[in-house]
Amino acid sequence: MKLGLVKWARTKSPWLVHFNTGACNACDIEVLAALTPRYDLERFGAILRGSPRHGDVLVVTGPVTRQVKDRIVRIHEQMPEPKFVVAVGSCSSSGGVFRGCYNVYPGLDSVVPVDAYIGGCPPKPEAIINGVAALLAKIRGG
Amino acid sequence: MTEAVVEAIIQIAQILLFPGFLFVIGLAFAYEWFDRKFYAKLQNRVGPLYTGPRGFLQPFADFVKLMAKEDIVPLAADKLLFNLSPIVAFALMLTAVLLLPISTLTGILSFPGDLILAVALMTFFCIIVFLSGMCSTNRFSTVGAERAVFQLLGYEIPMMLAIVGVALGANSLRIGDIVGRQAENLWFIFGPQAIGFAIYAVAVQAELERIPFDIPEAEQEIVAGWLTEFSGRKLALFRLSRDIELVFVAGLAAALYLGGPLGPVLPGLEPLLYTIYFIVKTIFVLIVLSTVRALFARLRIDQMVSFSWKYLIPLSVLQLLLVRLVV
Amino acid sequence: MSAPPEKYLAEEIKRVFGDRVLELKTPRKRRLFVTVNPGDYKEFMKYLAETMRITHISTMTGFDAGGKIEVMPHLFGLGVELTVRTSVPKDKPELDSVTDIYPGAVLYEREVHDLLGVIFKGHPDLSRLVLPEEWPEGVYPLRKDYKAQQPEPVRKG
Amino acid sequence: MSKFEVPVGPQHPALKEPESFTFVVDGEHIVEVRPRIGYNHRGIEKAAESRTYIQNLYLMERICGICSVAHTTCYAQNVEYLYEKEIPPRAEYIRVIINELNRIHSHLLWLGIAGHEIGFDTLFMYVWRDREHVMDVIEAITGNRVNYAINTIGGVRRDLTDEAIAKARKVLDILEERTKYYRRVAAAEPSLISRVKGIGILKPSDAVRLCAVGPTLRASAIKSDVRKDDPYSAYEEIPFNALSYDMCDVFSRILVRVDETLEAINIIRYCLDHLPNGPVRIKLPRNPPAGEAVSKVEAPRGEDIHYVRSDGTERPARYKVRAPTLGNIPAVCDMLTSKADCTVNIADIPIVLASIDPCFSCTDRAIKFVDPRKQKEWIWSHQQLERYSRRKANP
Repeated sequence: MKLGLVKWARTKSPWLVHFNTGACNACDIEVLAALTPRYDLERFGAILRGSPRHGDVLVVTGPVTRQVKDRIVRIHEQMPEPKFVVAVGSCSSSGGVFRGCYNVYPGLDSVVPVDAYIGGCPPKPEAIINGVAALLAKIRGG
Repeated sequence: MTEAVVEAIIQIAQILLFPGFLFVIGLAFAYEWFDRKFYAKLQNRVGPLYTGPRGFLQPFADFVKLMAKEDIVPLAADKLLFNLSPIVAFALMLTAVLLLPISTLTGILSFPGDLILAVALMTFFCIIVFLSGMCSTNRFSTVGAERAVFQLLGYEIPMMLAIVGVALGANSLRIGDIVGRQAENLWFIFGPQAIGFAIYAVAVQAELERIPFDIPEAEQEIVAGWLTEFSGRKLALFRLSRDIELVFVAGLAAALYLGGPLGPVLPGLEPLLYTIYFIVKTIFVLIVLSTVRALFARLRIDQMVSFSWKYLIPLSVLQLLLVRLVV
Repeated sequence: MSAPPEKYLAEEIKRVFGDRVLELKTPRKRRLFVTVNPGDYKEFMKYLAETMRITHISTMTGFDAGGKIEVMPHLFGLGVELTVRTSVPKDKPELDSVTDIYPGAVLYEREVHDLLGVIFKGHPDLSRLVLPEEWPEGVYPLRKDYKAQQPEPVRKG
Repeated sequence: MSKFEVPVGPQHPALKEPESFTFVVDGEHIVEVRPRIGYNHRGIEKAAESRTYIQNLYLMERICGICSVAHTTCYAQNVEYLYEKEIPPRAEYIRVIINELNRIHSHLLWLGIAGHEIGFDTLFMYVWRDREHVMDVIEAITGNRVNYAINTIGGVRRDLTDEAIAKARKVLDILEERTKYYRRVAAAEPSLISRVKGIGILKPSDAVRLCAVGPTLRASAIKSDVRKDDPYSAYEEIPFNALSYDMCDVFSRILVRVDETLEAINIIRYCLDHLPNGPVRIKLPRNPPAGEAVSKVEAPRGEDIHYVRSDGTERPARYKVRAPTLGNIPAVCDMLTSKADCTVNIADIPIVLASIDPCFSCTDRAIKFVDPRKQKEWIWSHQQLERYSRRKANP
């Protein structure tokens, strides 16, 4: 019963922390667009928080560059458990068009564990919302 | 003997359930929801929608989720203060709401001079903010804490002066008397005190750290300000204290300017009707506050303070003079 | 000026520098490519900035041309997009810095230094720029002999 | 009061991108700025050398997601210079239309972000709501919202359909009305003006000295616009004004961008009215002749310059990109440092940084900039700082 309530609360209140690991901005503007009136992620209780300490879901856009690697690991560490990571866009999922470049890791999952991938270059805001919804379903399921 | 026990039980129930803690906490969640919803509406959005009916349970869900999250204490922080400050803040605000007249014409706690305590509790809250920001020793927190105190210098005085105006008008420092006075005469908002109400509305915006005065937790400048390092339960308590403070501030405005829980009553139904009037009036105050929040850009700390000293304080002095002349 | 600006500028440069201009090309309108010796480079840039009042430096390109490294500042002024080219030997890639003439070139010279290893003499600060801190010394990714290599994953995906 | 460092970034709400600026502050005043760029360095220039000319189109599109079409236009143009071929006039016009739509989208996006940076979220929400209209038109014309993939070497991939033109005209009317409204808001809203007027001053002489570009330069009273100075595509035939304002502050940067949006609407209208008929692309051989070329485009953020060197093979020997933000970094550092006649507050950092419309993904195939002056006061080193903030109670 108690766990049921907590699980319910978790699925209803995903606070996002957005981190750009070297993206071309395309995914970032689409993540932001998902917050704006036409899409309005707040309907699902999702709000964007500045401090990693407050967040539940780390939304990562862009290929992970060498220089940013330590930062992303650190921000991931700073977030309190339970935490989830969403890789938005092809670059974040696999390195995308930059795979093989000397300064880019092959995907976010080679640095931190990832719970959900959202494909697309960039994914439309609808796809991002769908991805967040899929993550919530995953939390609810297990 | 038994009567005394029954009375004690009733009193405890009043404090714990209605119109005390439980009711106020519920109200706090509801008001946060209303505030978010109204703010979203002004921005052409929908706001929380799928958590309970029309997203009504959103603040509650946020609270439960935060309570169940990992609680991190930074190594550099002062442990005692860091752990204690959310609890103290929460306790302060719970005490404060006991002073509010909700279902009766006086608060659960009512004594001569309780208005002073009410204002003092708000100031204490700001001091807790300062301490908690300082003790987390994160630089964003430190800057946020500094700003909170700096801001206090700006809004505290005009707010006090506005409240003194009311006290002068009612010739009492007791919230119950002020409400009683408005039962006989017009509500204070009609008359020179309207200026006081406007000043109060601006000043509490700063007290609550909302746009345009959310300077101590300005997201774009200093991440989350003094709140940056708090997570899990502590963050939940701070957020809840903020929401209760919102209720308190709106309730105090209602009591001071809008006749508190007053309104046409049917005999026997007073507590219920009073509560309804209280809610209606506080929601009116809330609408004013939310509209201000949506309409302005954040001021800079020096602009805020100079705005306060240049306009708010002279205005509140003027208001005092007017009140004096009318009375 | 009746002549197109790039022709006019080319004439002026030829008049002042004569044989010291190794190559002069105007492939299309408003484009001018000038090649000078590294020894004349600084003087030439000074002439452009002070006599011709071409004050805008757009960027600086480095190019690994086998045994030599070409450094090409791109300037804009008088309605001409002017590219100056000079080459330094790869085993001793040193060139005078033009940051005192063009303060805007500070970043561009550092970029060329970081990615191609050209040392600009007189530059105020040639520390690491774009590459990460742990990047090995003496490896320059934009040189042709460098093969792009993906970093090793930190954890198994 | 002792001096004190405030790191901003790489993860910081004011920066949507991972860049790091270290500000040395004295109380609330900034005395020194030390940016560290390079978090976004992906090695695009090296990657470009190992891809064919057509493949590179995809790469160039993804230098920056906001001004994507500016980069591909610049790239395609550059390769066309190598072939020494002109593309059909209809293709030129379509490029101009897409570029200007992109400018509208980018400037509106920026206006929203600027509102957000000064805590004016309502403005952000309103502007972004209206921006969706532009996104719709772009999607109708190109099929994509953000990375349009419309340019190709030798022209454009898709022709304009009649429905798309009709839609564009309708949306332009809405946008014109809304943009004029925002212009009135920007000129009249006191809490907004108090945050932007007289903030982030960049004197014209400094702007020229530090080689600022684009709207940042134009807001410092210098009328410099690649579309005028070095006209490309069809810009030579299209009547429009290069704008400038002379207040040299953030306010003037806002006005330049809002007015440019209006100008862009007129340019698109002109293009739609005078759209030439004919094919939209020409076929070019696979390998361009050996040679070199420089191409410039006025991206929404300013002058974007590309250099290409071809050795006659199917891959470029060298491809160099310099995006506008890099050119503006020295200028923004200048704006952010307190000088004798004007001080800069911590609270102004976000809006001043935002006022150059930074796009670090473009910039960062490059750069870190450290102020050479050494600070004598007590300062934590970067490592200390990182170690310090990484410490947690439960390891």
